[in-house]
Amino acid sequence: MHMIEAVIKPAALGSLKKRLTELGILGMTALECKGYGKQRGHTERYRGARMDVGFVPKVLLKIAVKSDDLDKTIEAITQAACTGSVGDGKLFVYELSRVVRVRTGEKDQDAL
Amino acid sequence: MHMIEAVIKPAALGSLKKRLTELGILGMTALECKGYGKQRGHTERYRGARMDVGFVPKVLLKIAVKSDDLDKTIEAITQAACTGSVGDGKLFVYELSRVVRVRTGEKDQDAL
Amino acid sequence: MHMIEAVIKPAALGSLKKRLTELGILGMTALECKGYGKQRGHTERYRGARMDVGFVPKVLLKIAVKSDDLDKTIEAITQAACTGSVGDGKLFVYELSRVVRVRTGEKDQDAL
Amino acid sequence: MRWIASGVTPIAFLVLALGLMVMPDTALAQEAQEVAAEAAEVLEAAVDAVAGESPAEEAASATPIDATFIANNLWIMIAGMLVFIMHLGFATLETGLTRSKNTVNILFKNTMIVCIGILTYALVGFNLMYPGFDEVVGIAGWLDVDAIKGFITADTSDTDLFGPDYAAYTWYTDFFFQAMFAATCCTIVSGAVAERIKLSSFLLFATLFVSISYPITGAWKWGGGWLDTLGFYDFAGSTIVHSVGGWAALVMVILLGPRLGKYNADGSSNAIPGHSLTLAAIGVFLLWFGWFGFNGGSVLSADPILVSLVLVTTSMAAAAGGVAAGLVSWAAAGKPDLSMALNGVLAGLVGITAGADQMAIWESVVIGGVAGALVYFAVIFFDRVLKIDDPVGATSVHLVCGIWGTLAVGIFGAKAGMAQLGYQATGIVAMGVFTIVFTLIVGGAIKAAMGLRVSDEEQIEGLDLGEHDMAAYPDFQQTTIKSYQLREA
Amino acid sequence: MRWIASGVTPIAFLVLALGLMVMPDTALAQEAQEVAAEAAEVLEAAVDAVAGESPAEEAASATPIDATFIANNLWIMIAGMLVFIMHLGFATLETGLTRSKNTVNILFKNTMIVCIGILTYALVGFNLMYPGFDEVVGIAGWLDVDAIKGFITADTSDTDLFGPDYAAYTWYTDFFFQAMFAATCCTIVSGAVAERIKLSSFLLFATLFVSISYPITGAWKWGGGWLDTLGFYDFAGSTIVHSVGGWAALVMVILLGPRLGKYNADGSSNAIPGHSLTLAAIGVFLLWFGWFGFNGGSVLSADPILVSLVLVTTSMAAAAGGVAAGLVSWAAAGKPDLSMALNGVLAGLVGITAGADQMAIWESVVIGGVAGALVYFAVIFFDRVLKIDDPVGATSVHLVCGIWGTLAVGIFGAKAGMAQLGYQATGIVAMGVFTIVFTLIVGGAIKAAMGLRVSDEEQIEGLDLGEHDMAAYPDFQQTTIKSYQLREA
Amino acid sequence: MRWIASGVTPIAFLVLALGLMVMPDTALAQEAQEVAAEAAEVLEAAVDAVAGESPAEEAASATPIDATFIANNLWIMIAGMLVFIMHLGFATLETGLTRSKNTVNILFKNTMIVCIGILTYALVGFNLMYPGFDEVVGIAGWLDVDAIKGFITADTSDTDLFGPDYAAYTWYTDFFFQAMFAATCCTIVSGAVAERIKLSSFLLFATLFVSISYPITGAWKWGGGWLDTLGFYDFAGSTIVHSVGGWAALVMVILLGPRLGKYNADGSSNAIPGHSLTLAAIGVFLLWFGWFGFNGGSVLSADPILVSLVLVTTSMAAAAGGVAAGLVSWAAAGKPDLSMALNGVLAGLVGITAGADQMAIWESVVIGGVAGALVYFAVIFFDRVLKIDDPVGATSVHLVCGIWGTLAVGIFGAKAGMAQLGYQATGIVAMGVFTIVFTLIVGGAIKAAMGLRVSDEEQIEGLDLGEHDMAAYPDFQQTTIKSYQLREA
Ligand SMILES: Nc1ncnc2c1ncn2[C@@H]1O[C@H](COP(=O)(O)OP(=O)(O)O)[C@@H](O)[C@H]1O
Ligand SMILES: Nc1ncnc2c1ncn2[C@@H]1O[C@H](COP(=O)(O)OP(=O)(O)O)[C@@H](O)[C@H]1O
Ligand SMILES: Nc1ncnc2c1ncn2[C@@H]1O[C@H](COP(=O)(O)OP(=O)(O)O)[C@@H](O)[C@H]1O
Repeated sequence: MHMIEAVIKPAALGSLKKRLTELGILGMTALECKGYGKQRGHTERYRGARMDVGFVPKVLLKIAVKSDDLDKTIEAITQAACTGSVGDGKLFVYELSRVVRVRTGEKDQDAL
Repeated sequence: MHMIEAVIKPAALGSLKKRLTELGILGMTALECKGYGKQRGHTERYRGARMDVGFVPKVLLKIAVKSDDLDKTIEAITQAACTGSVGDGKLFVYELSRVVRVRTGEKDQDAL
Repeated sequence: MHMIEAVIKPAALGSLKKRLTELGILGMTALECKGYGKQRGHTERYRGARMDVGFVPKVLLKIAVKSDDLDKTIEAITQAACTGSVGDGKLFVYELSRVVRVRTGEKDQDAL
Repeated sequence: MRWIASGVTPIAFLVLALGLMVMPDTALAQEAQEVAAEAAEVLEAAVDAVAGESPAEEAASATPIDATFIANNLWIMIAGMLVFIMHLGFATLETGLTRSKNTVNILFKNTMIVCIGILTYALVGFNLMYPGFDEVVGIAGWLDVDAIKGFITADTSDTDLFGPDYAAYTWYTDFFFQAMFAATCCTIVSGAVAERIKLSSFLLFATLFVSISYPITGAWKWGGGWLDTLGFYDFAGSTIVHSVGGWAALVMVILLGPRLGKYNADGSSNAIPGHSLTLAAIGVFLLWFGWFGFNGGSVLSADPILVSLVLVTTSMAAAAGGVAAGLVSWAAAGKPDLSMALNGVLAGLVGITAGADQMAIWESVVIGGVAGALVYFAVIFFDRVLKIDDPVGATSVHLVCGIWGTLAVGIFGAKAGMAQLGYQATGIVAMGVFTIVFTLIVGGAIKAAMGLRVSDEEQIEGLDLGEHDMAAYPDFQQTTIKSYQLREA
Repeated sequence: MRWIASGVTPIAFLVLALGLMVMPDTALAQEAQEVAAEAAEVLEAAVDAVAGESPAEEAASATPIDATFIANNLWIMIAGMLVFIMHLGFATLETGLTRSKNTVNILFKNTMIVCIGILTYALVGFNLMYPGFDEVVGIAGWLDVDAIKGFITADTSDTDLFGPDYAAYTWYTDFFFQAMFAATCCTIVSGAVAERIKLSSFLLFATLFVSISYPITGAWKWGGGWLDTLGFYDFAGSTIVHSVGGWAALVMVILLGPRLGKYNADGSSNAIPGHSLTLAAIGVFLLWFGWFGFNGGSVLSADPILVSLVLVTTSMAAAAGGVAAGLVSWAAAGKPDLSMALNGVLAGLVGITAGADQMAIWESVVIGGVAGALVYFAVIFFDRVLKIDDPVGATSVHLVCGIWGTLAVGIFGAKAGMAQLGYQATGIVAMGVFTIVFTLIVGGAIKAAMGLRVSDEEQIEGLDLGEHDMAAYPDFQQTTIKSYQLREA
Repeated sequence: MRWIASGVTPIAFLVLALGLMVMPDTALAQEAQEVAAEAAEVLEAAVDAVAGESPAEEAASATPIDATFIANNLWIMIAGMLVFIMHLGFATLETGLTRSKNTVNILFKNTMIVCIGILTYALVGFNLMYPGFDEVVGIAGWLDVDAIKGFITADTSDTDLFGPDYAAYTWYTDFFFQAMFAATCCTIVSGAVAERIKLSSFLLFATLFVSISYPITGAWKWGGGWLDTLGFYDFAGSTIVHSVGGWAALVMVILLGPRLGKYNADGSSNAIPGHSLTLAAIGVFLLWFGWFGFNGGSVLSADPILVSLVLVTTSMAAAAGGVAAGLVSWAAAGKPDLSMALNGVLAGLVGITAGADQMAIWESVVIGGVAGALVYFAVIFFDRVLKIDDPVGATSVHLVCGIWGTLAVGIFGAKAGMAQLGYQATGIVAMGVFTIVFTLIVGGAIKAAMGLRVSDEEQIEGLDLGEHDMAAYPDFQQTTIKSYQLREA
């Protein structure tokens, strides 16, 4: 089992969710986050002062998948989230040693 | 050392925290998140329109534990967070290669 | 490749970001979180009642680095975030099995 | 005690009232048509009389009596507008002192209370409350079926209603000012029962309360009833509006029970902070502002001495209440509590309301200061000792300080004396008993018939989703990670 | 129809007006100096006359006519202040019903509209709208170049302007009240085009609209023009202000297109919830409050009967509108919709505006109730059937209910009758056509010349960053995780 | 210069004042009882005279003088209410322009300032400021110990205080209006020192400032003092209220130092955005609204010509200020800055305040426009050049534009001339020097005795937790991830 952490543009969330549903991936957890990278943050102004804000609003998606589904999920995310402009985001994948579904106590593969 | 990531219902946080304290687990990090899974999001209305909101507010808890404490911590969380209704959440566990306490520079087991 | 998750005091973010930039680490993702540990939460009052709030506002930083950069990054974070007072935070490190840059499809080391 | 008798037929009244409002039968409709035609003529005449003449001519023919009447009437109209803005004050105060997941519900309740309050007051309340005026409009008595539609279909050709022979203001102005007052009383209940009451049950109770209970107790004094005859004095309603609203709030809270999570198994109480102290503060400032009309308008003319005295005593009491509550909380808890200081301002305002025209400046300071201190202890007493879960402190502010203010008329000012104190106590008790009984019967009936509380799941999720399927602040991340634990002081 | 002819020269007018405002040539400056010197003398005299005497002396010499004039003038001034506060109401309503990423933009627009509205009304609008008054100030005709600076440099020594010979109030009071009105009309457009219009394009349109189009249609009735002669009746502006603003809003929305993400490929519509229903509710309460001045002040004197009647009919209609919209949404969708109830209150207010002084109490309830129900279906009809993306429902509230209210004058009240209904329809159509044509020409020209919409990227990021580089709420975490999907009812 | 002498005994005064307020000794209490008894009788008589007669009788016996007096008094009372609402405007403006972690603290400060301001003005300020009136109430001189409790225990049987012989309004109305004014002056300081001042130190300073310094400088002009004799003119307080408040703010900011993180090691400045521009905008609209009373009420009667002129000049200046600041920021920085436009509106209002009754319409536009442009550069100058950390721009708005407005009386309008310009400059300097010295002494003493700044840790955590243990918005996730870096323009 692997966890995919995808940092994406907020506007991509809708289409991404649709694509994953089509793929049969029916669970995910989303967090508000702010990213810093090649994409420059915006400029803000306040009472005559101009200032740079480094961080850009992003969405962090956590999607746990069976290892078999990993490749196709990654591909789906990459496609759905890609606009081709800087700041599209990154995927980070790591291995999970255990998964438990709280409600039923199901474990690992069964819990996904 | 393992990191437990638990996605739970917000209302379960209080009792969960109490249970973990009893168990001697005295550190954790909590994040607001929104989950998507078997539990359907709610319906909202606005100026005569009805719409579905897919995501449900959840809390994401991160709890780093010594590997020895892993089993009993998982059990404690599973019990404290379980209401038996859909949307109770999931636990994801992965291995940590290092832990550092910033204040003291203590490492790994000592840092937990 | 490793992912460093650092829970730090919000006030440390500015200097930390500066230090990492100097080090050539040009990407990171930041999340608002609340921590619970040795540092006691504050007391709040409301209409004559006094109550304890267990959680303290923190920032959770996720920084993916090449394994070669791991040590110096950890050191830099530890130094920049340390004030010596309780609640300075912790670093958690885990291995990443894959990294993908959405925009270009670049993989792993190239994506960092 | 013929008044109390009427308490047994509230449902009948309501059905009638709603019936009249929603579906007038043909007979009524026809009658209304006739009345309207008459009204149209009168209005036309009035319009001609005023607009038809050139302003110069009109001015030239003006007599002194007109100017005074215009000025008096103008002030009461403006006072009515100020009382109207109190509803915004209550709405923001109650919204601010409750959680963001119940905001839509509270705003809906408070918007509806104003609307329903005005409509039912036109249908029922106004004629019920001022039976003396029925004679003027030629209607036999207030229990007469006609009475309940007196205002809405009255013979507007009776010019007595619009000139100095009626009062220092017109009949319409009278209604405007009084209707805004009436709705206020209901809003007090709204805050106390917030965050767990079923919307439909609340609206039903509020409609019955504002159209029956409030006008009946009000008529005892302001309608020239037995308490007025007795010598009971309540200038602008410390008891008639505030403690009456407070009693209803108290009974409803008891019928309803506390919010989920408010009291622990061991009986200790948890604080449940409201979501915006900024909104709460805006509410208090607006209420203070509106109170200038509430008290100042209760002079019932623009009399320069009395109105300006009332504005000064009102302000002094509010200021003293705010400072007193702020200092008491600072002394008692080590740090000054904004929510208490805000309640203190309201406490001072409620306290001075009964005798705002009777007090010397320094007396208004004392009355307000005592009210401010009182509210601090009342909040804690209700919350921790009596286990009354009142999210906005309505009982402490309106009930406790309303009683204090009413009694203060017997202790301070021009009317001070043991006899007066007795009249005041009589009024407080009589209105309290009636309101308690009414609320127990009506509230209890509603509880039995349709339930008062939303489900626990709905409470957890919030009434905004449960009752309305709406979110008040969809663009802001709400915090669910909170775990307040009360540390007993 | 000489009025319509003027529609072709709007740009010329504006350039002239702006020119006058920004850079007065030396001749004008000199003339202004002279006028100012004269004005100074007059003022000095006035100051002496009033402040120079001891209050006692002054009072002693007061004649009855003065007191009436003072009271009338006082009311119209206060009414102007109340209309001013409507701008805060509009600002909070529109801000609340749109997303937090566009808040700075909306606040900036609404602040500027008030400022620009007042300035241009002084330069152009006031004299354009009340040509009849030009004679009073000795200026030949309203198309005369002098006219457009009539108010700002008028001969203030003409004491006729300040006494009962002019009106029941002074010339300054007249301007104050009318200028606040004028800006209102523009604000209606502001809400409908929110969240995607370019700031500069909007401000240009708003300036032209308030300084040319609104005064011309307004003059047809309130300036004593042909619709007034015909018998068209619009007491406080259901058509002259509201439906005119609504038509402009409708045309601009069509020229502008919907917000990104509002309509799906299959034509279905997505709801885009506003960021604070609390702000929206505050806005509606403030608008109701301000409407007391909008309607009450339109009596143009403090006449006790008429003003108090108007306050009552206004309140009854607002209350009925709120209850009706609340109940209809409850019945139609299963749960009561706060945003609809709030719109219902406004609908009732807009509906009663044309005939607030003509209706019996029960008629105002009917008019308001119908308006409240109407607005519910209008919002859905515009949104889903016509695919008009109007974030705040300005077209439903102001256009639809403005038309309803204007027609209601021919159906209910003192003027009811087929002939009157015809006059009303004529007025609605005439003003509608003029406003549509004006907006099409001017809006179309602006679209061609400088574009109306911001870029899609800017829409996604929000106009606050795009147009202003500012964030309205930097301390609060915004939610970007939302994925509303419309479920067709 | 006997006034200045009094500056050396502020502490004595305060102790006395607080002593009187908190614990009246028995002698005083007894005296008060007697006075109260008398007052009661008078009031009773007054009540009888008014309420006892039927309204008809009363109206019939009314003489012309009464109606004028009623109308005048009514306007000044309403103006006082409008000035009251300015405090809500200041509270929301200052709250909006500061961070959410300091919101409770700011709201507490601003609530207390109103309360304390009114109470101390009754005890000390009113009698200190209007020594001329002492004779009316039969008190020897303003330094007399009796004077400081003059208002609160005055002989209310002196009917001269309540009729036209006193003024165009009653003594109570006078106090009501003036007390609301006085508290305004303090609020100006509150905004400038926000986010780092110790609550107790601030409240002590504010109490001393409003009860001693403000009345003394105010008395020089409005109390009929030497500046009045000289010919200095300040209609509604550009200097007496605004620049005086601005000077105190400036000195306190210097004594206090900047907020943590405001200035970098290299001297460059960081912007620290406020948490809600919506609140800031609400504040500005409310302040504009309140200013109608601030300036309009300063006519001290309801004189139709003067009051309506003042309302127009006030609105024109505000509008011009808003447009000017908006355009200047647009031109200077490429995008229009809402926070600047809002400051521009206030700048225009402050600017016109000194001569609102002296200007022709176009002059008010010029004065307001200049003020609006001025405030843009002043904010930048104070922030970046002088390194004065003033979170809300109080010094730029109130000090700079207050001076500009005061000088403008010598440049424009009925009084323009070199001599007048000299009087204006004299007044500005005299009041400035007194206020600076007073603030240095009192502020310095407080700094030495109890400290002015909260600890750095408290500043980081926020004053809400540090001073109050409360959070203003517990349901909303605050953002701590921000790293603004100033990019010098
Ligand atoms: N090393 C990293 N560790 C964690 N998150 C990163 C890292 N690099 C980039 N990110 C995240 O990915 C987002 C996109 O990266 P960015 O460099 O801006 O765009 P792109 O990948 O298209 O060049 C960033 O906003 C940040 O949230
Ligand atoms: N594959 C997944 N990856 C990440 N998070 C998941 C995944 N599946 C479920 N979750 C999280 O767990 C929560 C509960 O899951 P859900 O399916 O709704 O309930 P249950 O587990 O009780 O059937 C979801 O709201 C989501 O946050
Ligand atoms: N076991 C843990 N798992 C996850 N997060 C932890 C754990 N222990 C501590 N933390 C995080 O680290 C933060 C700092 O820890 P704390 O014990 O308060 O201070 P310190 O490390 O300086 O003693 C906490 O607020 C929490 O967010």
